[in-house]
Amino acid sequence: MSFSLQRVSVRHHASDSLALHEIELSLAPGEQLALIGPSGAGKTTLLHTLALAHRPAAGRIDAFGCDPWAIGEGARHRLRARLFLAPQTPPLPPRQRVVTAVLAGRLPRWSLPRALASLLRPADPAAARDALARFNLQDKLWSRVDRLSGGERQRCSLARLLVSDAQALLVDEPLSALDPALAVQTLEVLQQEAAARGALLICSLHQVPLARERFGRIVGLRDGRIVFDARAADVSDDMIAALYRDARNDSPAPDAPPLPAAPVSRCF
Amino acid sequence: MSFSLQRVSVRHHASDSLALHEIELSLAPGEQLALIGPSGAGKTTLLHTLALAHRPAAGRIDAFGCDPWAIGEGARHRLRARLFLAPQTPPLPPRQRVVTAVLAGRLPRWSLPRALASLLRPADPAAARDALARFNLQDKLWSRVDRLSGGERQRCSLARLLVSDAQALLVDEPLSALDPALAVQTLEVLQQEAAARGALLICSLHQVPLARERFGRIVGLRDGRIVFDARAADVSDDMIAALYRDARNDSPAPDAPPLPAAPVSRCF
Amino acid sequence: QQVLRVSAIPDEAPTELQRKFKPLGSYLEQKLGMKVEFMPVTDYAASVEGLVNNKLDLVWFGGFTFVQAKARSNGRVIPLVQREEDEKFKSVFISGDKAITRLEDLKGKTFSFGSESSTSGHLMPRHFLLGAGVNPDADLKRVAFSGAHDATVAAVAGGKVDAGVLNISVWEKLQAQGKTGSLRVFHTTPGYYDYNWTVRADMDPALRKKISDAFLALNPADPQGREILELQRATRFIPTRAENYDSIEKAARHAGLLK
Amino acid sequence: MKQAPVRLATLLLLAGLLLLVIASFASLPLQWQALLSADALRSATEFVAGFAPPETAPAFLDKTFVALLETLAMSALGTGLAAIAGLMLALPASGRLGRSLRAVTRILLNATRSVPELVWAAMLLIAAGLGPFAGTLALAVHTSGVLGRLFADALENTPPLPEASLRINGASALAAFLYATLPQISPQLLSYTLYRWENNIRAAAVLGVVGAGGLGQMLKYHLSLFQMQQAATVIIAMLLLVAAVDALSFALRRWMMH
Amino acid sequence: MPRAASSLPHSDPAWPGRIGAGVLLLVLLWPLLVWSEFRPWLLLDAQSLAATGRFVADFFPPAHSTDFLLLVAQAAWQTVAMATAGMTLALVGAIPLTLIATERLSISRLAGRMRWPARLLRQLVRWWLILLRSVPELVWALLFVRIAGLGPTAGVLAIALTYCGMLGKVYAEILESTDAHATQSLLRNGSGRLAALLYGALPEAASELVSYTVYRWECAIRGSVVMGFVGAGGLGQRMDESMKMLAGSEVSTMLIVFILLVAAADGVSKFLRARLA
Ligand SMILES: Nc1ncnc2c1ncn2[C@@H]1O[C@H](COP(=O)(O)OP(=O)(O)OP(=O)(O)O)[C@@H](O)[C@H]1O
Ligand SMILES: Nc1ncnc2c1ncn2[C@@H]1O[C@H](COP(=O)(O)OP(=O)(O)OP(=O)(O)O)[C@@H](O)[C@H]1O
Ligand SMILES: [Mg+2]
Ligand SMILES: [Mg+2]
Repeated sequence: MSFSLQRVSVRHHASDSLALHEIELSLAPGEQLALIGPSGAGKTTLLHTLALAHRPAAGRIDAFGCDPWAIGEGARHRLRARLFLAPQTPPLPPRQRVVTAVLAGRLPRWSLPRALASLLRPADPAAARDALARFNLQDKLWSRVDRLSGGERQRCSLARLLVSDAQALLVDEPLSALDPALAVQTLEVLQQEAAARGALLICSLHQVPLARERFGRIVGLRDGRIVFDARAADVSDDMIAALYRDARNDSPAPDAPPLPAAPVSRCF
Repeated sequence: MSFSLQRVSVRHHASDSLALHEIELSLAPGEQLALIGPSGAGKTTLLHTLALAHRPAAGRIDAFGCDPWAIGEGARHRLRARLFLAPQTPPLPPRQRVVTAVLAGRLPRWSLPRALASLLRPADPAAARDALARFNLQDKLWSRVDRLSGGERQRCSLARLLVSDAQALLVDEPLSALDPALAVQTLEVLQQEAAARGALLICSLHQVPLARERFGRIVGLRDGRIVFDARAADVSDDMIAALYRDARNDSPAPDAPPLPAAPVSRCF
Repeated sequence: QQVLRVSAIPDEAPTELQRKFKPLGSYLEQKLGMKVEFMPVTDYAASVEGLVNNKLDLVWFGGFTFVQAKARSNGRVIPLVQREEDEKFKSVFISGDKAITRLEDLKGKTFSFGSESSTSGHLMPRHFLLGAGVNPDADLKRVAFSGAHDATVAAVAGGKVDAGVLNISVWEKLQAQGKTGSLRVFHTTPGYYDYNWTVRADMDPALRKKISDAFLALNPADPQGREILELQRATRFIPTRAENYDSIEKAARHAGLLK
Repeated sequence: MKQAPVRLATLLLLAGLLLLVIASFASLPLQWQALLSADALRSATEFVAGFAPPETAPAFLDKTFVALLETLAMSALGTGLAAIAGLMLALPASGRLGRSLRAVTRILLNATRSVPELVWAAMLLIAAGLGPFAGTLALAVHTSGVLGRLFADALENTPPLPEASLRINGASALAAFLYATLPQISPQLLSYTLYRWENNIRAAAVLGVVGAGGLGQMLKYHLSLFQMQQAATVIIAMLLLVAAVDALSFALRRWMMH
Repeated sequence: MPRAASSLPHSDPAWPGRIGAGVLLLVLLWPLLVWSEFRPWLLLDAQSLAATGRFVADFFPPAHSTDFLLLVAQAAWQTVAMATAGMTLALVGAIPLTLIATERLSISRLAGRMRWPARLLRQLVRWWLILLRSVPELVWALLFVRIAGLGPTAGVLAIALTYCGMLGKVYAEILESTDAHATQSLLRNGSGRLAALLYGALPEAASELVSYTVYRWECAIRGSVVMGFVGAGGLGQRMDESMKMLAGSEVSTMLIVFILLVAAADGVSKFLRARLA
């Protein structure tokens, strides 16, 4: 069970420039990896590509031993059930109850009648409660999602991840709305869960210290290109500074020359 | 021009418990203040209360020398134009263009025909562009807001603040989707702008180090109560630890007694 | 130039009415020396309202609609002329069901009148049904209003209803065209006064006289007159008076259609 | 600084629509001056005054009440059936089950609602016989087409993020719809359904023609006979029914949204 | 920190309500079925199937004599013109009423309840809208015949008034169904009601509004039966006649015209929705 991208480029629907340029990435099963980079670098796009939500404009993806864009729609969709993407903005429809929103993580393995019945009467509220409890949110089990605070919403959407049984967890900025203490706790839960399942975990993060401290491997993304992909121990402060510095050509530093494509330092 | 809350309590519509308990807060003109606290503490609720979006269940607000809930609806609404609230989730309607979304900050001072005309042809794209440029986002002037990355959306909603001419800037977690370098830059822009206008600036933040470093005054909120309200220099690591520790009664520590209301340490 | 606004109750399809009116219209234009404009409607009540409120000048009314117009204008309408046939007008009850031979047999059946405002398609049949001891509102299984005489035939022939009623002149026309299929008449009502051409009482008497003279002068002997009379299914036009319709008014009050 | 260009095609279409409006007004012999005359006011007040006082004889009220129940039953059942059918048709029509199915269902929906209720009534009359059942079915068929289209458009206009994220995680199309999009648009679906129900209550012509009785037939009957006071009672009954549905719609939406 | 198996959560607080609502629905459904004489098996009866078959067979081929087509073309234009004129007037009336009736745009509701004069005004507008749309078109038609005489004026006005009531209500509900966040944020920062609507709710609601408006225009075309009542002609009147006469081939020609008009309207709606973004 492994995942790799070979020279994958991705273009957004309505855009004429590439959002990702010839990405090379190979992921071992059970690996835990942090994705960092400035705003607009393409972190979200990369995670979506891994979740098979964007069809690459070029390049090849190898997911669990097959090329998902060469097989049929049905087979690809079954493949998606083995992946879980937690988007950057919590994808919670207003007015839904927390319990339903969390249990939606079970949909890929539920039959339709089961899914329907669970809408009327939640099928497994205990599971939803347990998942929420790991984020200290069990009190909100029966609340409506639009009555949660920002951080509560974010944790609710992560609880959905816990009830799924995906083998690759792609989490987009899971900590953005959380306070520092909760951020550490939450990341711990995600990593424990991934380890317990033996699942691949990719988190995009803005908290660089946290990423360096808690992840074994760090991928730095900038302008749609991988700037570095290294063991955390090998990531230097300079690399981080270069990743974020002067991110846009017209930032305060005047007459900065166009940024040369930074060499990709691959460590394994 | 000052702002104060006297024993203000706030209850959410659909909730039966108080989200804010007897808040005492007084704000001098031109002051810059960071609001910190665990998720669900009531930061958003407090900022909304200051923006006159919640009517307090008890207590008294004094905004610019009058009680906004004692005056007429029209007068209160004129008062709101002097306040600017940037919500936690960017309030951008899908399908709108960035230029329109930013210029919406001008609405309080535009006449209706002006607003209408600007919808057809943006009235002052240069101003929108300048505001975006301060956040390095000028390239996206004519894009659609739903085609922005998470951090770009957040900056777009802050650019709206720059084109407004409010005298009190209430900003709810402005940095949550930004990378570390951009977060510092963005905060700088907000503080410069507030200083240039002589406006009050209140930011709720999860980045505690940033808050301690860049703000003169820090208010810690927890469970709807002000835990401390102190000069940044007087905020100790212990106070921070206490603010975030053990945030929910049913966190791992078993049989924790209900949290006593922490004493409010007021420093000025 | 003055315009004479003319309309007719929609007891037949408005296109048919328009076709029938065309030669009559040009004849009137020629006789009156003014423009004549025909406005077909699909609602009986609209034609009554039009005349009463000075939006129409000359309308072809049924007996019952005339009575309604008279009531609604407090008697300020005048019937000018009618066809000779309208003195002894009749309705026919038709059915395709062999078991129905008398009015009494209709009890428990479904039945279609023409329009609610029609004399020969509703008022008089209801009057005679009541006379035969059949109360349409209570004794029939279900009552529909087809809206027009030819529509009633279509409804009965199409099997929508067990039986229906319509005026004899339309029935005869359809029979002549072979459109009645296996339907048959099982009851014919006694004669009563029906259709007329009506104007408002405040119309210039000279114009009123000119109009009625024009109708009365129609002669089956000359080609133009023959064409018009044939289309109107009339042998000739004769003068009429409001009193002729008193019996209809009485029947309407009796049947509860006029208060 | 480049302005985003306004598309020529859009301008052309808008100009075309404007032209249609102008041509419509120009080609119709509309007589506005009649509306402004003093006579118009007098005539209108006279007409309205004719409705007062509404008939209140107990026997007539009983009759009206029975007709009201009949109308209520036909319209509620017809709308209910249509809402179910409409939702099922809206799923393929909003492109959730592929492009080709979208096109096919759209055509089907167009055809169903292009045929007016009256024509459906006449057809179903032959199949189901004179009576409320034919009326109910006629309402149901036509309304399915209408609701199917309105629902499909509402589905297409909903923010896609929640459903997309479930789909990306491997949920089936229908399940993702039920869990993510339905809760977002349910107030809108409810509002369309209840609003069509109001419409069907007033669908007087249809139900009268098929002999289905109800308020529609009564209204036509009494208006034709210029029995304005009776008609007034019937109109008030309709008004009450519509207001009740409106209030229900308001209450349900409020309950859903807050 | 995996939690030990938690005690079972207290049961779903909404469940009793849902059961109750379900039972209530079933109880209400029964009399509805009885009153409407709901007997679907009648449809499968061989005799009615045959009769329906004959009727439908009558639709083919559609009538296509030149005279008739000319007549239909003329009637179709009349219908489109009246529908367009009626809709335009209805829009002129409905838009201001919508703005008053939309609760989402209330400034006083931003925090807590609306003030009573605002509530009263809103309630009055809602009642007025109900009145406009629940008075049957036939009654409006008769009223306007008295005022404006026979012809299109009365028909156009009847459409305009009824549709004003419908558009006002539905527009308000569409606006209220949009995500409140954007609008409220603008209102909270002190913008006026209308401006907040234009900048906050419109981008999201515009497609829905366009879609509904075009649909109503279609309805106006189909609903032109009422035009016939007042002598305004149009397809509705022709359809009514042909229907009464069971002239299937004529009906099918007109149905084809309807379908084409509706498809054209659909195309316009789709195009506008794609571009309004
Ligand atoms: N739907 C879209 N259509 C067109 N361009 C898009 C779309 N979504 C994102 N982009 C663009 O693609 C680039 C990468 O976006 P992406 O969302 O992947 O960034 P990100 O690294 O996740 O940034 P952030 O940290 O701000 O979330 C950005 O320049 C963005 O403007
Ligand atoms: N609309 C609402 N209805 C009912 N309760 C609410 C509503 N919004 C928030 N709450 C509750 O009020 C409390 C305070 O919420 P608030 O949004 O102010 O927290 P916060 O400090 O901003 O948290 P975060 O950092 O997660 O954004 C929370 O317990 C939350 O669940
Ligand atoms: Mg992102
Ligand atoms: Mg918050």
